Amino acid sequence: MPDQLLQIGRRLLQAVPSVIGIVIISFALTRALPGDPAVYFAGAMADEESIAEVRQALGLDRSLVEQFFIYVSNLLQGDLGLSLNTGLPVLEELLTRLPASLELTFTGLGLAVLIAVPLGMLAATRPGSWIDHLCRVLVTAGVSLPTFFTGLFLIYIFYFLLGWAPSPLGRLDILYLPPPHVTGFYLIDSLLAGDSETFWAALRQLVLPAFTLGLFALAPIARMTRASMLSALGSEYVRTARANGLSHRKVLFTYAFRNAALPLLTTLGMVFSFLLGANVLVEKVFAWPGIGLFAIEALVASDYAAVQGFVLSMALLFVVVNLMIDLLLTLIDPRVSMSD
Amino acid sequence: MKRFLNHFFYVMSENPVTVFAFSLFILIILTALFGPWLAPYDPLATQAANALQPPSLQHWFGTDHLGRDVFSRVIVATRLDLGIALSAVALSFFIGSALGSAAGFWGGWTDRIIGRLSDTIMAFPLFVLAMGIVSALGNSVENIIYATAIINLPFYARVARAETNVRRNAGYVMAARLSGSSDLRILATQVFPNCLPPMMVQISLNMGWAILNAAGLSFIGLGVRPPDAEWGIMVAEGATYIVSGEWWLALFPGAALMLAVFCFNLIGDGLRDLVDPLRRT
Amino acid sequence: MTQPPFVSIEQLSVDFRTRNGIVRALDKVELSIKKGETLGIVGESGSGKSVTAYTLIGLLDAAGRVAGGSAMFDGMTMTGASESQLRDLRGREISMIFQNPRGALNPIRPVGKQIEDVLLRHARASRQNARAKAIEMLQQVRIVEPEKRYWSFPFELSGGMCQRVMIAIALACDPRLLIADEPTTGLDVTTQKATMDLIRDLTRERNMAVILITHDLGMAAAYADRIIVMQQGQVVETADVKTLFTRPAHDYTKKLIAASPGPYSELDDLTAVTNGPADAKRPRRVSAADPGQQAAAAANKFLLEVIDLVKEYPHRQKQGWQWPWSKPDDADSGFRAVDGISFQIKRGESLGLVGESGCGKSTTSSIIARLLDPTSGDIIFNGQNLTTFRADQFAHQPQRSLIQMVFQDPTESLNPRYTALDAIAEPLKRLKKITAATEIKQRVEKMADLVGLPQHLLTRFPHQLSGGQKARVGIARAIAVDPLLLILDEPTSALDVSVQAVVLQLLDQLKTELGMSYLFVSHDLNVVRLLCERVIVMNRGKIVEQGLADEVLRNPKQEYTRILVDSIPHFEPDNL
Amino acid sequence: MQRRNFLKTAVLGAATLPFLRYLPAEAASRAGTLVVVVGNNINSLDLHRKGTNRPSYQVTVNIYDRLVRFGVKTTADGSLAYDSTKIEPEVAESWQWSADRKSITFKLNPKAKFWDGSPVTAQDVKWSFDRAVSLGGFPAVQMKAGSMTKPEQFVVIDDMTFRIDIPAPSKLTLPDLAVPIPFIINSKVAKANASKDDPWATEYLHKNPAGSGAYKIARWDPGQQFVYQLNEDWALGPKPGIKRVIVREVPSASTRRALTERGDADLYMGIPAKDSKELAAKGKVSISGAPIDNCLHVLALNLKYKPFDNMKVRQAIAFALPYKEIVQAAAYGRGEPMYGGKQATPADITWPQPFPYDTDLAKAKALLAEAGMADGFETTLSYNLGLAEWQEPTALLIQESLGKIGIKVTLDKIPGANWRTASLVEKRLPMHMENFGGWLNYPDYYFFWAYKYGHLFNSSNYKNPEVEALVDSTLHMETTDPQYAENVKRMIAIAFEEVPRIPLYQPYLDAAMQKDVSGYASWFHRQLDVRGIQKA
Repeated sequence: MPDQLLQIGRRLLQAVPSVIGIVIISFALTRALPGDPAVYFAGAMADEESIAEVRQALGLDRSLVEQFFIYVSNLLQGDLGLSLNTGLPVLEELLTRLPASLELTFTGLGLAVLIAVPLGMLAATRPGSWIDHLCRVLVTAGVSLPTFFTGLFLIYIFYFLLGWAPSPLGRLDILYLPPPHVTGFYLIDSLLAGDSETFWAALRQLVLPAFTLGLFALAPIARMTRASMLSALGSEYVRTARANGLSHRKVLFTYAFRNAALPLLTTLGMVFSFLLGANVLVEKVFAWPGIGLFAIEALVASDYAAVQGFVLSMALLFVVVNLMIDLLLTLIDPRVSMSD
Repeated sequence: MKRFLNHFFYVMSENPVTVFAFSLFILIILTALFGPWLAPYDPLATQAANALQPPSLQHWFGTDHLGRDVFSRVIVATRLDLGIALSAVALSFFIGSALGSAAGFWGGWTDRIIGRLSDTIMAFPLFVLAMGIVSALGNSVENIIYATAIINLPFYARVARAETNVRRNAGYVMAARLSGSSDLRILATQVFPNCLPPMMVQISLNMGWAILNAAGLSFIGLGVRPPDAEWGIMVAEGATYIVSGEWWLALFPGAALMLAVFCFNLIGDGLRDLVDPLRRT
Repeated sequence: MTQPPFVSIEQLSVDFRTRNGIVRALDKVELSIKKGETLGIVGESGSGKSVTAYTLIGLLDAAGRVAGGSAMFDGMTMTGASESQLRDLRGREISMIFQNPRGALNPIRPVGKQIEDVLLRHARASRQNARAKAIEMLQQVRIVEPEKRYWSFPFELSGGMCQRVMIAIALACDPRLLIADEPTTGLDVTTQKATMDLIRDLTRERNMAVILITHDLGMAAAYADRIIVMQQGQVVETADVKTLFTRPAHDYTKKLIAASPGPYSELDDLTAVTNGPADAKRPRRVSAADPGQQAAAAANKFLLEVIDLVKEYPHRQKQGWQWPWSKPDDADSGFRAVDGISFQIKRGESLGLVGESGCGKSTTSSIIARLLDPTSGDIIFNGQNLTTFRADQFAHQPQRSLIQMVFQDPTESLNPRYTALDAIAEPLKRLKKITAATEIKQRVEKMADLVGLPQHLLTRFPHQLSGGQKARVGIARAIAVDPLLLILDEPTSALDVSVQAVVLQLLDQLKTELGMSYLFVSHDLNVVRLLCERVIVMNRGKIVEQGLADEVLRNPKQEYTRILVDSIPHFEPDNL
Repeated sequence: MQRRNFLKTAVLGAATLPFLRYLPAEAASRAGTLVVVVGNNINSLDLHRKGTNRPSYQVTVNIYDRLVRFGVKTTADGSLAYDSTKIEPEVAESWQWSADRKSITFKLNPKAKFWDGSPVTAQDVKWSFDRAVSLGGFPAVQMKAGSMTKPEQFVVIDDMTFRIDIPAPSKLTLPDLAVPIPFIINSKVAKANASKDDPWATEYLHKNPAGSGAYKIARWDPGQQFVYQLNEDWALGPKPGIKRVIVREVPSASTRRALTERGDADLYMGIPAKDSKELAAKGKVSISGAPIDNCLHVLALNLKYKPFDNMKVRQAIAFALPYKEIVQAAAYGRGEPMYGGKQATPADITWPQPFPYDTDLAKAKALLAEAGMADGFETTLSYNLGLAEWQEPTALLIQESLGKIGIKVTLDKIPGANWRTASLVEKRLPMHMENFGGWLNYPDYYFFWAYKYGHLFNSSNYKNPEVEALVDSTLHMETTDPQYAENVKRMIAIAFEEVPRIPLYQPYLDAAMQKDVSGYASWFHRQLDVRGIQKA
């Protein structure tokens, strides 16, 4: 067990260069953004003088290197700066908005896994059959649609025409209030508060955007499930299991699927990253108050601190998710020695 | 050649979906090549009096808010979209696979640096990074291509690294060393060509992504500049007209876009089988 | 014998759907087994031995189909049985063990659990006592510390241990028939013997019938009661062991017997089809016996001199963080793959290098071929110390063409994108700097003739060639640049015996014709002896014993060598 | 922000905002609640603060009071709009100009009470005005337009009397007090929350309102929504009809339209012209809107770049623009035409009024030939991504039309962040679109900003000594002055002839609302003023 702890430590250390790279890239990227935030924020009628004042106040008159070191030292103290756009500390903004994005992403991912994994398994047990082809066509169609297009069409059909879905106004309908803040996930918080009405309301709001996202994630998950199931089913240990007369269920789940789940898990990390990206568009379509929406607005306003904070937190989130997946893998797969 | 055709037909006969995808692919290529001659109207000519006409016999796909013929625009856009996808993928393929094979082949130093670099790029959600790059560099077709290429780099690097790594100690690589080939030559002639089949799938998937990526950028206002017709920007603009009932503005370019992405996504497996020498007899 | 046989297969035909149409894999196969009998099924790859077994227990893959005939097990028709009936039978009445035991075990499930799965499935244990029974099974297959091993994963066990676990799983439910499909392929000879002995002991105890599928006639002879020989989907001969070896009826059987090298067989015997067993007392032809040549060799002293060669690998990656540019710590002397060996090869001489897997023989050959840098030591080749060049620069040295190598796996050693012609032409282009296409073609064709490769095959890709043909391409490529030293790294271990025989003869013939020296690396002493005058036995990176091949094989001085020799199964008529 | 509070704030997040955690039960019913959808996000409650964006002005409009306000009139089509000619009392009960018209004295209304019950005093007014001129940036600039630059100009006479001194008489001072900027803050509350580093309590007022207005803020979830709650004690005007207003930020325009059409939103502010036209035609919701005073959408030609320094070229372009199509395809008819004027000189001082240009390609070609550019030239037309809704179709139509007279135009879409810098500050866009509107409805005020050299909205780099002189002498002149009309006519005539800015049309500000919503008025500041709105 201490060996495993050591390996976890090693894995954590391995993330360090990535994190350094991420900090540099996010800084460089945001400084390359066009537009002079000083001009933008000095206001509609500002003159040269007031622009210069703002520039100084924002520290934009210093050299890039200087700005970078100020940025890093602030970062080390947990200070992501103030969002010029909203006037609130970026960290605070991100922390209030992150649960919204995560709730959406995880629901979308969950939905996709629930649909794609059985589809992939079905396809893998009947390779080359029409079911296999149908699955492939279906999931590929899902990933071929631009998410915003899917989202808008779903709104048009299910909200505007049919009236089945609630108004696409973010996490809760206008007349509901968010449940008391515990985790920030409305579904969980409302359950904790024992408020089933709010739970259903939040769930109803989630359905369309989560489905839009999930549709996008079907293909990679189903593809990976199919491929790894195929290789597991064709493996020698499955042949052994069959030769020993183990039941179909046992062979399929305990022997084939558990092995196939390992590469699948790694894929899920990638898919999660995809979804975080696609989230930006979906949030815009569904007025979802997550960090994606925040980022688009910040980007348009060249809001350095906000864009930086967003890019940084997204990348760190990805690193953390992958780390967790790796740790999970070590728990499931005895062979993974995290040395590489 | 005859052998290749036989092989082609065998790969096709194995998989009806691939046949469909390949026919679609050919159709797209033809449209891209001959689009300007196929379009019944000038795709850029406005006719304000004739704006927002629903599909009719004159305008199969209707007209847009400036009275331009949507059908013509959809047709003509094929070339630009294919161009974006191809050049972005080509760029990331060449650079990414070169870096990846170098990392996989030599390992050590090279591997660690390239590995960290691609890890870092991969850590950013792809669309977010593309968004940042395009807004930093400005939204032109070239920059969209660069951004798409950059975000796809790590995929090629990873695949190439893994494939090279498996092969770097293969018997035929040893044999090539014994034949007096230099490392670089071995990499280029012995190792790399054999990494191609699994990369074909990546290429075709990335072609689809490239188009989707451009469309997404258009949606948040960072896409191709007007008046050029491009599917993504047409969908993005048309999307705002869906609620007001002018569905044809988004639907037709959306369908074209979907078909193209769909086709690229499906064609990968077929391409891999086609390129793989082991599948020939 | 009026009652129906325990297992009987009658007129069994099996078809496979492939890209090129339907292929008949089994053609009217007939066989039967009595209770408690061990039946050996022998044949070369593709002969249908495994298909026969798979058909019997209903494990044919989707492309295969029974086209006619039947397989009966204890009065029950297996070929028409439903999947659920078969499933009940598998593991309980009939069980199977496979080659590559590590791959055949679920990699992420403790081995004990895998035994339990079978026990529970066939109701041989309850949830309460399953673990105890599984541990008991581990004990029966003589695994030490079975309680601890219960929780081991396959990757934590050696190949031999894994095979024991496989046996434990197979025997857990006391089946009445065990099918062992090449159970020891890939294992070292010493492990092989231990495993086979274990199988024999356990099945005898339980009075089980065994089907032993193998390509190794010696193994079948040592462990089977009766042998059937298969060729291209047909049974060509069935006989008890002694009859088969002393009076083989079918030409193919004779060919097979002849081609299997025994301790006394000679190269020429391998392809000779005689009516009796190989006459071991014929005088041995001395290779490279031309006295003139020998004299020249003596004058030039040694072609190759290896002095105190050492190769170390870092023990393990250093724990903790490493900078991308940090080098492995030199002070941390790790595992010594090659531990100070010295030997010489004379001009025109063949030296065998023998040992079990991991003994360092392949590392040694790679270093001599200058594909790998040694940690220390010298390699004096043709009067020049080759260790002065780094491995990655050696490609540009003139000596490069003088040391060539033939690789173990003919498939893996040919680039799948290169035709046979391209493969053979590559060294000519690089090392001989021949650029004219016609000249290259000419020389390649000459090489093809030399190694007996029909010229029309030159345009084919590796996957379109048979194993023997690929081996010839590999040899042609190696000798195309007229090397002085040819390193043969287990050149025949992936080949069927009959092909091996031909290839060995080819190598011998080339040596005499071209006057090369060989360094022949192999795990099989019998094979080495056929081609080499002298032999070196390696164990754990050190030379254990060296001397004249016949001498070492017949009168080993060291205990290790003796075990090695004894472990090789072969037909010993005197012991029957 | 102070670092030691940092973590605490960050963890508690928006929950620390001093608003209701829960809306009272009545919020669950739609009666008395107005749901408004807007496209932009509100980023501050304090208009004086640097970085506060335009959409946030509406907060100031509704939760703070000013000394005076503009009246409301009914336009020809029955919509309500502010009346720039009528100034009404708000916190000031009455006011008196001095004889030399260099100071105004205001009597404060005793009914004006802050939310905490304390009366609005002259000290509060002074503190607020001092703040407006001291914090710099946009507030200072806007105050300057009304000749207010220094705290010394604001004099407290007694608790209820307040005086403003101006260096020279100006017609702009009083109207400038009715714009959102000079709002009155509860100075006691603000001072209590000020610090040495932050004497004007910008950190506090950024998130905490302290006013006397008709509405308080019940809840603010940045980036999502915003809830106004009626201040029952407000007595400075007719009692507002709406108890609660929920302002919801919905970034997608088509979603906003869908919400409105389906009746989930009561009011849709700033509806795009196309939607407003179509919704009006459908008749399910009512549309209210008026042309925005003193505002023009123009095509600006930058004189710094050849050949736009040539008047003939500018005129040629003015004759080559497809005005009708632009009004039709970009403004969907919701724009007053600014082309086809009959005379070359203005008949009256109406502003804006149609320019004497119309689409006439032959004339355009002739002018271009006169300028020696018969073969045309190449140029770039830039427009703002943030305003692509009307600018993009306009740009495309212009591109096509100019192509017909040989001018090859490349389009350049510039992101909003970059737009200001490029177009207004650096003034480096050769041909671009511009949409300035003056808050104070005087033609000379428009010319001051858009035609004077170096001024912010003169993105054409237009420089004409005559215009400079005219604007300087007219800006503060009373409209009753006989010279005023003369000067303004001359300015307009010069703009007609020289056309550095070619007007395309005068835009409308439209809002869509459910049939039961009434009393909506459109304002020069283009924000929602909730106070007049009723819901049946």
